[in-house]
Amino acid sequence: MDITTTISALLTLAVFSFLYGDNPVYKFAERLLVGLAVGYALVINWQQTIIDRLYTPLFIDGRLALVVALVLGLLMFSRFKRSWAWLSGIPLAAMIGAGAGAALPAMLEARIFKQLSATVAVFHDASGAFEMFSAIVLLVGFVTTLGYFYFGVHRSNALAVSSKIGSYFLMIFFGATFGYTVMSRMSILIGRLDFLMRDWLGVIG
Amino acid sequence: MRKFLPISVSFVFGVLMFALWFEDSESRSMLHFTLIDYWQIIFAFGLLVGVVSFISVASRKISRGEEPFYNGVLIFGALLMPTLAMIDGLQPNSYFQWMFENVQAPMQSSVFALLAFFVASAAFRGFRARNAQSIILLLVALIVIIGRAPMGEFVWGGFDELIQWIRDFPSTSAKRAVLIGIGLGSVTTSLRVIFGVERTYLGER
Amino acid sequence: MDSLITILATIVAGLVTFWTARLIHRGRKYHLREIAGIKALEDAVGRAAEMGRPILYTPGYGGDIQRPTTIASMNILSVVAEKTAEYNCELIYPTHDPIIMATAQEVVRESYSRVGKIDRFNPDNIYYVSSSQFGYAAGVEGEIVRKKPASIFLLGTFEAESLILAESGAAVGAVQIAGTDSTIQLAFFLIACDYTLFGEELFAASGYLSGNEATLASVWAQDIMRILCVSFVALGILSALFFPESSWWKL
Amino acid sequence: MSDTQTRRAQKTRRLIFSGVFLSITIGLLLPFQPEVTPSVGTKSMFSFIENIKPGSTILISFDHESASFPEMKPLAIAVVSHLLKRDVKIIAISLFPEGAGLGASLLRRLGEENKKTYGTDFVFLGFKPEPRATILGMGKSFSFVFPFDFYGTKTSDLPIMSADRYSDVVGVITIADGSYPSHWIEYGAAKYELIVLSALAASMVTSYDPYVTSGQLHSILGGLRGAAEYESLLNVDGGGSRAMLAQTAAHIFIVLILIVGNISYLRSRKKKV
Repeated sequence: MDITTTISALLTLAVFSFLYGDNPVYKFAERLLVGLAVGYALVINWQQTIIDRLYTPLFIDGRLALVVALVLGLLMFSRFKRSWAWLSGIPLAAMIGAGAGAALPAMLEARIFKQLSATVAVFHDASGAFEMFSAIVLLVGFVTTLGYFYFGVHRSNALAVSSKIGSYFLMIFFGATFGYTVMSRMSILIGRLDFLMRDWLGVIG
Repeated sequence: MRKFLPISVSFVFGVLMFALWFEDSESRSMLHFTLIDYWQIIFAFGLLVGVVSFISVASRKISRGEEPFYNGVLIFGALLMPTLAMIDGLQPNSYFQWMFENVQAPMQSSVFALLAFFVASAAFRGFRARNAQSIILLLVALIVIIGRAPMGEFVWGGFDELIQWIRDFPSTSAKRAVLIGIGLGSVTTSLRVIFGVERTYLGER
Repeated sequence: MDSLITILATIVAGLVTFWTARLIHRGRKYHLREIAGIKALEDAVGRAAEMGRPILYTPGYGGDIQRPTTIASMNILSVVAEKTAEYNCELIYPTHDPIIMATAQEVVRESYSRVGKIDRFNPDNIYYVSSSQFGYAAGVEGEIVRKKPASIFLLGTFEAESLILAESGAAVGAVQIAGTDSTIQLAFFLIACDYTLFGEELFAASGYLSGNEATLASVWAQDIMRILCVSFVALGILSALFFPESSWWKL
Repeated sequence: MSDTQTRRAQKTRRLIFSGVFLSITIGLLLPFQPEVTPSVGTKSMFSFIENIKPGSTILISFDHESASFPEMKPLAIAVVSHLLKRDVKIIAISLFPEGAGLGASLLRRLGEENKKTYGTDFVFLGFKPEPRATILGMGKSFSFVFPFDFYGTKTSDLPIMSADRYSDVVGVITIADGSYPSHWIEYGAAKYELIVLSALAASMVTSYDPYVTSGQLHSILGGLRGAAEYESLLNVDGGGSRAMLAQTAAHIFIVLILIVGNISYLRSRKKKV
């Protein structure tokens, strides 16, 4: 039971104390955690992006194209002065524009085309009655769930029925996801309790 | 000017990133490098802005006499990490890494572990067989929770196959429709951003 | 070949989006079907005003400003902010992303000035918590437990923190309205919140509430594109079944 | 809610919390490990790594935060030690700042245990912000996005970095607790035909199923149970296997809660009728 393990263990207990109710110990742990997390992200970002990707290439290797990045980056700080704040819209626009431009083809190819083709492929590859049945389940679920997210007013009954069936398929997906998520969350707690009992208290070996 | 400049910047960045998607993957065009540089560096500056505002909000609270101790902990945490990094860097076994591995990380996973408790209490309160939808949700969740428990095979040998089938067909069909829906949403949003119709990020509605 | 299809699809998507926008702009009505959460959204603000307790609004850990859900959430925020300004109700908005923080400050400031209450706008209430998931979760959780908001809006892209927030909200008796495209969290919101907007319902709700023409037009455009997707699959399956050699559907 | 109601709800909450705590504690204390049979996803990941030619290079991305370390660590250890035993070289990065701290120490430790040389057999490049930009940029050149490794050494000086783009590696394994694998699929696989494999938190598994059936994601190794399955294929005892009894106990408790909750709900509904 060394001092390092004890510190980690006490902090773990401080967080768990929230289960009993909000209290000063938890409040302290919470603020410390938030502060450290901000500081950690700051350090990693500073070293690995501002220094490695901007400072060194620009001021040591002389890649002048990065002057623009520096200016755009500094413009972000204009937010702190009300009358200049609009300037921070420019770097924001650059980032958002770049993201949108890259997302367009990526979404079309990876999310839409490939997923549509895969739905057809199940029918193409199906052999035997059971596989065909599964393929039909897939198709019905796919089409009715798309129908669920159709927002125009439902002028026909067919659409209303389809959206109802779609909601059942969504529930199957949510149910499966819930089950797997329970697994996941329990694993995390097991890890923490394992740490407390094995590494700290040494009651399991 | 205040709207025109950001909108044209986002148009230029958007169109360029879109076009560069189709460039041969073996090419190492300088333009692509530069755009990605700008994108990442601006983002890093954005984080700096966040940290500055984080610290100034907390210190304003202290000067107003709002919980000076806890807000002090917040600032202390945020400044501690950079200080440690300045003393002996990010090497393994540095103070910075020690603080991260033994204080920050255990607290983070302890907060995460709280979820195991919350999952249980939410399941008890909310997971009720109210109507057809919630019965489906409940049944599928039960199948997964029992079947994927490490000893689930003893209950019934067919769980593995059943769960795999649910995942591959009904659950996938719904998730696929959702994926495509989000994909379409991203496509239209990206188009609106590039062509300057979407200006929410400039504070417009 | 692949690139050609992508470019073509982009053009089609563009045409549909701008066509619907044009129709709406010319006064053509697009009727949205009813979405249960919308009414609840309006009531929740009133409830907070009556109780004299604050409203907490947070966009979740998973989003960035480009995500359609974040943008939809911003649109709804502008409506909620107008209401809180009218009712003199405190609005707290913690976020994990400094860019979202900056944007939200602009949005709320505009809303307050639209109803002539700019003097009541406090930028410190819209703040950056931490870019780390459970730093953010712990921070918001603490805020919920201590400020005991009357209503909580969880609208945006959420990850594992969703249930921590929703359970803390339930424990202080807040009315909670959730809306997200993160399908994993939907299961939890469904059982822990009072109203839940599924995926694109959030998007439609934002168009409806803000009355933003462009948003409504894209909801409509997506409806049309969904029909195109289904037609593609139908044709593809027919050709795969009757002409097994065909491969045009392999995109 | 009236006061008595609130107090009763509070009491039930605490009762449930104690139940969760007790079931897991008992599961951890009992000296017994249940056997697990490997599932489809686990076997697919295992055989992919078994079939990599020794001496090839693979990319690993630690796309998770420290919070989910208890679930990700056994997964990461199982996969990384398998790769090192098969003499596969590892270039590792992280799309999360916190993943960087974790990846760095884990890789160091496993590298030393397997007597591998840093810079030749494995390297840790660290973190860069904006996952999409990082993935797109690495498609051009790894050393462009990461001019220095995590410890500040110039990457072009390291022998392992002769692999500098996606076509030089057999694929990427993303060890993730959230939505980042979709970036690898949408930007890495779609544009650069990178093979993507994943070791995921169990909660993410169902969300990525559509990508497996469409062939965009090679395999999913999921959750602590996935780690235990992998350990059984490797014939080692690890954090996954050790947790399996506690995992079972926790699942039994949740099932009980769901049943009790629904019985009391049905009874209260009958009363009202």
